[in-house]
Amino acid sequence: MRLKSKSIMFSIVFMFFIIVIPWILQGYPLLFLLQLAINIAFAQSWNLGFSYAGLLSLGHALFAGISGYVTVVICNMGIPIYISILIGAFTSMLFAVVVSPLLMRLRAIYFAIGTLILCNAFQYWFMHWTEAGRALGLRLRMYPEYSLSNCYYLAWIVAFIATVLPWIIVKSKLGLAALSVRDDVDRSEAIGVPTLLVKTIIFAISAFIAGLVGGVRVAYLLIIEPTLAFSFEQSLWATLAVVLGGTGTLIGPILGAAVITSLQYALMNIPELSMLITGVMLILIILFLPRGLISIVKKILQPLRKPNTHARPPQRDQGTIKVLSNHKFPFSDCSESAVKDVCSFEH
Amino acid sequence: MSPSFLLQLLINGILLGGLYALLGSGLSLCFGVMKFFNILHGSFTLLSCYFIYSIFTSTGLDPIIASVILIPAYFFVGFCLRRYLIGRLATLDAVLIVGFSLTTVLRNIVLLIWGARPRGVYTSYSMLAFDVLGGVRISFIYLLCFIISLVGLFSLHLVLKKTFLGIAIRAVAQDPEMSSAFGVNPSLIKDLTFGISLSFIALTGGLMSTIYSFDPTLEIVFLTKAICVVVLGGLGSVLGTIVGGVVLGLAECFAGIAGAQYQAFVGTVIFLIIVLIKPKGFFGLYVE
Amino acid sequence: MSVLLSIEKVSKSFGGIWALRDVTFDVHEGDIVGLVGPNGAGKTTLLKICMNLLRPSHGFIKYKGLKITGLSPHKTCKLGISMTNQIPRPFKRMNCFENVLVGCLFGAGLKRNEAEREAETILEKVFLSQKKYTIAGELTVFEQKLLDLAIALSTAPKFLMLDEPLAGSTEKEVAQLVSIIKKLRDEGTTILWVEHVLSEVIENCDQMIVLNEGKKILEGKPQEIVNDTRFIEAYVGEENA
Amino acid sequence: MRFNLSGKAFTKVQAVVVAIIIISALIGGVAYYVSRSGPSKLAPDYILIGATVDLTGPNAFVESIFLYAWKWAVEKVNEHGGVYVKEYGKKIPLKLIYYDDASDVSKVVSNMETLVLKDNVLCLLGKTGPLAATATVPIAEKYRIPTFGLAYYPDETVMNSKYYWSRPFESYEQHSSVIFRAINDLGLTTNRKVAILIMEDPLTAKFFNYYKNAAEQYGFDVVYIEPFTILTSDYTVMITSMKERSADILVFLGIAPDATTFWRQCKVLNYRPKIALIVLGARTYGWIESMGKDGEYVCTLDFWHPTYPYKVIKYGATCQELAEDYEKDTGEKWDSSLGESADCIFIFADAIEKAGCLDREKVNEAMMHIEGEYLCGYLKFIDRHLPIPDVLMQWQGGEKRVVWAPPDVPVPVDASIVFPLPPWD
Repeated sequence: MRLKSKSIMFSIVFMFFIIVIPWILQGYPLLFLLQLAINIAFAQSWNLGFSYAGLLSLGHALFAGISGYVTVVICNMGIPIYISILIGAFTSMLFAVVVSPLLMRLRAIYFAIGTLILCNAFQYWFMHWTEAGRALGLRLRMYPEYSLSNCYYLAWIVAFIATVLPWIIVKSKLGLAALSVRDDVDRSEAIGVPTLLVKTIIFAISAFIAGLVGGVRVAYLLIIEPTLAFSFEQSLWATLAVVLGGTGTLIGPILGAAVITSLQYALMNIPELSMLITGVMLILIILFLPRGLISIVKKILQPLRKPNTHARPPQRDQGTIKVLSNHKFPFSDCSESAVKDVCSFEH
Repeated sequence: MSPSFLLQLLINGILLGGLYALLGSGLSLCFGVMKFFNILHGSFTLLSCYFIYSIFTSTGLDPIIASVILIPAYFFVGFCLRRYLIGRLATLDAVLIVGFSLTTVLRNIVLLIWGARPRGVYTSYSMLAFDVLGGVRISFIYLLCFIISLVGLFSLHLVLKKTFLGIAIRAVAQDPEMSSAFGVNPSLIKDLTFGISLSFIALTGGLMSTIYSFDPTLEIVFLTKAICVVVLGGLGSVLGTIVGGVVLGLAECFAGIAGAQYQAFVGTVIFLIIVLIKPKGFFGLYVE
Repeated sequence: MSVLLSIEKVSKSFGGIWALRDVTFDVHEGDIVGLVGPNGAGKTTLLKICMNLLRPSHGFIKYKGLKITGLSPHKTCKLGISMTNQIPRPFKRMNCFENVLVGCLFGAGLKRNEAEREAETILEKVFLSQKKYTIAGELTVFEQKLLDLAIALSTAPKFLMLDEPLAGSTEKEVAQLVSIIKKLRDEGTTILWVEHVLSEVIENCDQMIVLNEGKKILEGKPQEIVNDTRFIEAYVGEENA
Repeated sequence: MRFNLSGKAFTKVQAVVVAIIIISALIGGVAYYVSRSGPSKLAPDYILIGATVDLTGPNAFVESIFLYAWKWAVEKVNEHGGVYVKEYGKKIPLKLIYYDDASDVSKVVSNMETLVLKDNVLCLLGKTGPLAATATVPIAEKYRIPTFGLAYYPDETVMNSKYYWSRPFESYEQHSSVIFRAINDLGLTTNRKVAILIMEDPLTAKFFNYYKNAAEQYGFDVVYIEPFTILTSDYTVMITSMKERSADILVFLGIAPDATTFWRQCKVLNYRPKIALIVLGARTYGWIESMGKDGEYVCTLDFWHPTYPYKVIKYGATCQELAEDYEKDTGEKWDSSLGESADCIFIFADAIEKAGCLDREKVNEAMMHIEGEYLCGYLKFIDRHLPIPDVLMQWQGGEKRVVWAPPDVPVPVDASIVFPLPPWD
């Protein structure tokens, strides 16, 4: 109980700082924090799908992209940006619901490839769609509320929603069902969970958050174009942030996004080597910290926490990555889970 | 539209398809045996092109011979990579992330060593062409690549069907846990399979370097083409890979009739349809 | 007693190989029906077909007189049908309580607080109350087996299918499981018990069915069957029951 | 939020190592920021020029050449003490700050904002590609910062931006006629059939019109015109159609991998146009490297050559020197975008000197009145555009040679045009 109240206090202090910062600092720090908020929100969105329903999507940028286009079109009609972003996000959500019946037939890595290709197909389509500006994309009108601090607030509101929404869901009946689907689809189907529905709902909410991110991003960049909107790398950076931070937790994606964003900004001054160093560091972190950065936080917080067995169940996910160097079976297969996922492939 | 024109398209499509099949074979093997989506496929193919380029420009060695020399080196790299890095990761997302990070690292290494300028390998025979019946012309290099691809794929097929290693590989593909009960070490077999997969990449890179001029951005093209071939043909089947490659090659050639701008896209369209309608492709896994 | 579930000429082929051929039998309400047979006899396949996890090539299943073949598994479950797995399949990254809670909420359709109470009762029933907050993946194999049973029970089944619950258990564990099964029967649950270890089945079931190579070869009271030559033939070299 | 404490997959040492890596990265970033912020008001040590460059993405090749030329030009200016600024009464050296963006629009924008907000640069050097232009214009406008774009993008909003100078050197509208003028100068009346192939790109439609209009204006007949996608693998349909219509003049606009595949298939299918202009694809020495003798006699559209007689006298920069330095430093052959890239810096330097102060608005104003000799020619802004001489180059003997230049331009034409092309082999 004590830790819970502590983290709530911590969150309030954190939010206070976020609100106050634009009054004290201007310019560059805001830019960094804005980028951070966008990355956090996108990572949370991906985390919701992956950690809570086992949906390894590699085309997550698709939803941000669709929402981005819709936001631009709606906003250019003279509708306020905030409403446009919401409409955009709802469109993404609707789109996710529409494609779900097709995508949900695919499992694990097939789902990943399916989403990836869907995203690619959209990129190609928008590249050749004259009304969508082809490869040049669309430009957002200079809306009256446009300013760095407004974009900053908008991004943090979205980051806040992206963090709180999964939190609410996980506590709910839906969240429980989603977790069971993640662990074993067939079994949860056999004990009465409408798995297709659950997956679709989680996917749709995840798409909604991604849509909000897409809307905010376009509100700040003022331009949307196919390579940005449907970029494979964007999707992968979200994956990266989540895995780096620790899957299945709410703090993990925040940590991961913070590290990735700081890395990006810290290495800006050695442009020739920045990506190389980033890549090497990511590999090292994943090898030596297989459960993500969250495990460091846990280690640090360990002395603070008193053992209490009567409280609510502990955080349910241990992080998923394990290094199998001291695995108990000498002949063991290292990607068992992957094999099972593929073998249980549905027609 | 004359018959010879159609025949020309057909021949071009099939020859191109052979190359695509070789490109897809490494990925297919990886997927069939390890259930591992090798995101590094494109990067390694590109790297192979660059190695061949360097060997060719410094020693003048024929690119195809050079690629044969590169095969053992690639096999060793693949074996070590699987054994000491990828094999140590337990989950799909970790493998994916490490793969992605490695792709980034490799791309930057290529940029540091060779720079971003488009490169190409020019040999005495790279522009040869000859007439066959009815005004249809065949490019020597495409034909050569096609033959080498077929030889490569056929030997892979033989290895999988006839040798002990092949049987072990198929056993692991089917059921890693069971195969370990029969004295097969699945981890070792997977390391070897990844090595073989990379050997095919080395060969593909060698052939590609004689046909295309390449720059560091081509990795993603190689990867998407390979994914297309593999999913078209079914993951983890040699015959399927050949069919997938030829279908893709033919589709690209014949799409030109409808309009040149559809050519690069037709693969994706077929791919999407296949994924959505028959997710296992034309052919299933080795196990079936 | 009325017929609860009837299997009508069910056949299933996998790529040309027949796992089941024209299997027909009825399960009466309140009975424990033992389904035995050597490896590869098609027992598990039959259970999966009853659960609608697999679709039969021919034939269908009737439950309470209604044809249920073709329903989705989660709807089948809501009718009161449930099964355990040969290799325990709990939700490995959730704790025991949550494992059971899912079924109570969705399978049994209870309200949140009712479900929580029910989940605790079920855990108690399978002797797992002590492990309420343990992550399922960290349990021992036997505990996982118990949890798997608990998950099956969480959906408030009227018809429960047990897939080799005793396989690989020590005597003490067998006794524990059998006591649970007896308790369930006393509560009025109909049970279809697939088993490889014959002694316990013969002792406890009311009706027994023998499958071999996908075909039903015998049906009747356990004592009659044990003495049948065909039964012994089917088991020669397999088991010394 | 509760924390699970069963983490045992890593040792303390590993945790400490990773923590140190991350913390040092964070501290490094912050320290750099602190050390850089707050430029003093009195006589700065440097005049800062910001650039966002693609060093690891799809445009890395072109933009790394830009970067080299910019650095070279900055060095040239600094060798002469820098730019004289009247306001401070002394010469101040230039300093180039650049970040990598991998051609990702969101990175382009964040780099530019960083350059403006954190580094407080005086002016910006833009990007290649039309897309980047549309992304950069809002920033140039928002911060009122003179931005020298290297993207050719004939779009209203881009061209009319007050602060964004969209690739002032080149105009494909003007250059598209070069090949036709060169052929007309040969005094031939036959060979009027033109085939045009252009890659799918935001500007495809515009290029179509330019080439078509240019061809018609100079009395040619367009018999075949077709767009194609980047990385098309088979051109049989197109080549066969061109052969059927016996097109004499081929205009192909595509990137290097496409151009090599295309040209190879032309040979395989035995199609030999009388003359071929391959824009973009045949620009670099990679063309000859991958095509060998079969790449000979292909024409390219370039706007700078080391033999150009132009120089920037004030800073002692000549074309020859730039090309030689580039070849010496990188081990690569010279590239035609060196000239115009270096000119960007010289033009900025002159604009700053003209403005006499380090005020963005005034520098931008002074840009308008730039006039003088630069590496690309004698340049003067006409309608926000710097016309440079049109020339036609052709690969001959493994080198790119100027084979045609308009009569009023003092560019040495060092070889005569090969027309028609000799047959294959």
